[in-house]
Amino acid sequence: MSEAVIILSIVLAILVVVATFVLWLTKDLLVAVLASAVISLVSSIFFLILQVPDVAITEASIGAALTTGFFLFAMKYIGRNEDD
Amino acid sequence: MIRKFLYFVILLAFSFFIYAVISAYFPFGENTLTGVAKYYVDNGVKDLGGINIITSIVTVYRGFDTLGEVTVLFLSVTALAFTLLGFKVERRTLPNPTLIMETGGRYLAPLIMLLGAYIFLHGHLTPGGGFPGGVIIATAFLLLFVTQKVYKLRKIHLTVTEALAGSLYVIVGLVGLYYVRSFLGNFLQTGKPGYIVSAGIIPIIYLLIGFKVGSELTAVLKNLKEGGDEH
Amino acid sequence: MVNSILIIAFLLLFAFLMPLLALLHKRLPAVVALLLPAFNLYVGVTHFLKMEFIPLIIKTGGFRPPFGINLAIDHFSLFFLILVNVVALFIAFSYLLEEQDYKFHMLFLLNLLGASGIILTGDLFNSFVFLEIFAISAYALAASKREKHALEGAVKYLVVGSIGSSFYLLGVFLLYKVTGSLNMAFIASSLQGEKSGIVYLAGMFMLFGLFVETELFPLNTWAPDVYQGAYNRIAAQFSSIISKAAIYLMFRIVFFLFDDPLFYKLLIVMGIITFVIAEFNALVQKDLKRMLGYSSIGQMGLSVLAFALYGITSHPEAFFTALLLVVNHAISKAMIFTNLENMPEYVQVDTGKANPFSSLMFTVGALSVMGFPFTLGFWAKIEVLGILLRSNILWLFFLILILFMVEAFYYFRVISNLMRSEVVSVKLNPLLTISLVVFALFLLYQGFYPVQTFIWTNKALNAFLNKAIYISTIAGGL
Amino acid sequence: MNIESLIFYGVPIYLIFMGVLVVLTTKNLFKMLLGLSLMNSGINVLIVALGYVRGGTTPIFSEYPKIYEKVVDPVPPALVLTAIVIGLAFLGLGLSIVIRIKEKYGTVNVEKLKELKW
Repeated sequence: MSEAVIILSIVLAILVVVATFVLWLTKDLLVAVLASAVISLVSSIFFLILQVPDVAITEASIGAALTTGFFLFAMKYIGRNEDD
Repeated sequence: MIRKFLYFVILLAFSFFIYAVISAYFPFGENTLTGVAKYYVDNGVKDLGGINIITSIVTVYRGFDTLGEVTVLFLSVTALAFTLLGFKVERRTLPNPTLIMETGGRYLAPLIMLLGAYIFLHGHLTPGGGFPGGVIIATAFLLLFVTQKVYKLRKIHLTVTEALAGSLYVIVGLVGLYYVRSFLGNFLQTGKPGYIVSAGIIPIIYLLIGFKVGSELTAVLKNLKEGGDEH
Repeated sequence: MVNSILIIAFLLLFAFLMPLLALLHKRLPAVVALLLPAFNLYVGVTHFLKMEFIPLIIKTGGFRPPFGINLAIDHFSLFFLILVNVVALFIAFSYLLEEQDYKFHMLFLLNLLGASGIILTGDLFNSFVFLEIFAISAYALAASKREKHALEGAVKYLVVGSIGSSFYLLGVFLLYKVTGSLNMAFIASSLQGEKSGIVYLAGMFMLFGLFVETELFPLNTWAPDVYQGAYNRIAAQFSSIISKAAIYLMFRIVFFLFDDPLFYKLLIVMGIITFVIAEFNALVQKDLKRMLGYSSIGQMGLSVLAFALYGITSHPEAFFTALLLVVNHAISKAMIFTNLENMPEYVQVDTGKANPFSSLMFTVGALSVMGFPFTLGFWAKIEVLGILLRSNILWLFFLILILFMVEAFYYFRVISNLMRSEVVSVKLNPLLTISLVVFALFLLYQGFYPVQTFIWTNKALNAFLNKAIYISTIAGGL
Repeated sequence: MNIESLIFYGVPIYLIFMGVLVVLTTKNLFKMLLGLSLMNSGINVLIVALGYVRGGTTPIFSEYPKIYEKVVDPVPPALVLTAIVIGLAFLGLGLSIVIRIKEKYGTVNVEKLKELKW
């Protein structure tokens, strides 16, 4: 892997760490869902870096788009607040 | 709060342990292909005529798994519809979509569907295949569900597409059983690698999977948006 | 002989076609759900009777194992296939007249598909896929009553089960990295002898996943809730199909792939803890179904314990006992749970009303579960104690003996209450009555004269113990 | 310590255990499902990373009959494709059960579900 790719992946790794903490500690479920979408997106870029474009396409469309859609539709019934 | 932090520390220690074990046994990137992986890379194109080895593995070598995977999706749709049966929706008033959203959504959705179809038809040549293709088609419907003020989709169309695509997949498998004595075996000529009409039954299977996954996930979205069926 | 891949193909085909069948006629799904287990049973029994000692390999995709996925069929897997499908046939037949949405029958068939797939497959990742089919349909079936208790049990099961199967996947993949193959026979042949640490890690991950489905100690908190909340037929399915297919996979994996004292010791400890906790919990329950649920967990613990005793002491009788326990528990619990349909006014352990016929059926099932003489359960339970005596593990002998007494106590409490309870007349479901009588006669007849069961169990046992033949048939060519 | 292995093994393992952590510490069923999906993506990345070959390309031979010397292991992607779809299927069912719980109990907080013990 070239140096640029490694620097990119370090940045992405930091992004993942921040996103997981946001997901863990936030009380707002909408923010948590968006954090999980970010994590899916980052893992799809990881798949691209690891040379598996098939999985990257699938993860991008499933993880970032469709799963988020599922969660948002379900949140319509459940509400945004974690403590409810 | 202290309990949360305690759990965090314990699990972090545990993940360090797993990390240490895995990176000690399998140093990153220092892999030589052995066993089945080597066989697939060396003989995949010769055996089946598809230049995308991952696709060949997914549809033929491990096609039985893929059939199971399609079943899992189908199962999830059924189970979701069954669990939501008789569920009464208290409709929260969503803000009306703006004109730009509505028009943009209407013109963008067919293009996205076209992309999905392209992806599952070229599964044996380029990255992608039935699953991503079907999912992309479902995201087109997601777009329509979100942007259109009134968007009605008849349940029966989805059900029939889903049932036909699924049973055709099994029937393709049974035809393979009849002609080449092996369930889901390749009974067509492999053709010239790199062309769209090549790779035996891979494009056919991916076409069916694309339709099935697309209609199934659209049904999930529809159910989640509108609540369950009537009892 | 019919090609046994058709079991899976037909189950899938008809499950996919179910929505269209339901459009044709409202009753058709229920009939299909009855015919498919019968077909499976036919295939299973003909194979069992005609098959040679050498396992049968059925390849899919047109490639020989390890390159393609294969089904590997020997007497051991057929034994479990027959057991699971007998119970499925029994349940489908008893509830043929019940009004249900077609999706319910679909879920039932897919659950059966998952169980049959787990039992027939010879590929490790394939077993994961079938495990998921089987687990996801089980979550939905557990929630199928859509009432508070059912939903709560289902969601607990869902969370625990999902973590478990993720770890199972990780374990399977680590084994692939070590051996370069996903085929069970190939993995087994390359894992023989010294094992490295990573293999132990992979084994722990896989067992962690299987503990959920086999209802073993640390991961079984969902089970009583599911048993309490679900429909009676679903509870019967949980104790007789779902946990039985999972225990098959556990036997297969632990004995074939790892076969290591460490795993056997772990299973013994967990089996004992499960058995102890479950029996004492069952003693204090107020709700009858919850009590029966705890009793089911206890029986699973006992079966795993008997299997692990085989690993430690290498008495084949111990494994024979494990199989007998599995059969006895599957049939008697299916009977007890479906029989609850006929006693709707008996919900608590110590009060309620029932009619004489269902009291009688409950009594027969309960006697067989606790191993009363002249029932099938007696032979299983007496063997457990005999093995412990012969291998001189006295503390365990006394512990198990005490637990058997605890079990007998709480069952007899219910039975004596049933005897004294007020008689009410309930309109009996005729089909359910027929199948209950058939099963009761089977348990009693095999209790007097268990030769037939012993012969079949022995055949399965021999196929299982000769793993060298299994491995060399499949992996010998390479 | 190797930086590449720290990223491509460390991050997914961290994700797996972070997912378990979210499941263990949250009281909200909806958030538990988020944690489970986190765990699934962690396992998927880990499996693919274990099959990576340094300097390898993806196993799509678009210039056939030229076969590339070094390719990444094609089996893990095939398995991960299956696992991703299974994760999605699981999520759909989980959400529907959670929605039903919200309907019956009016809450998805496990501390307020008092019918059975947790």
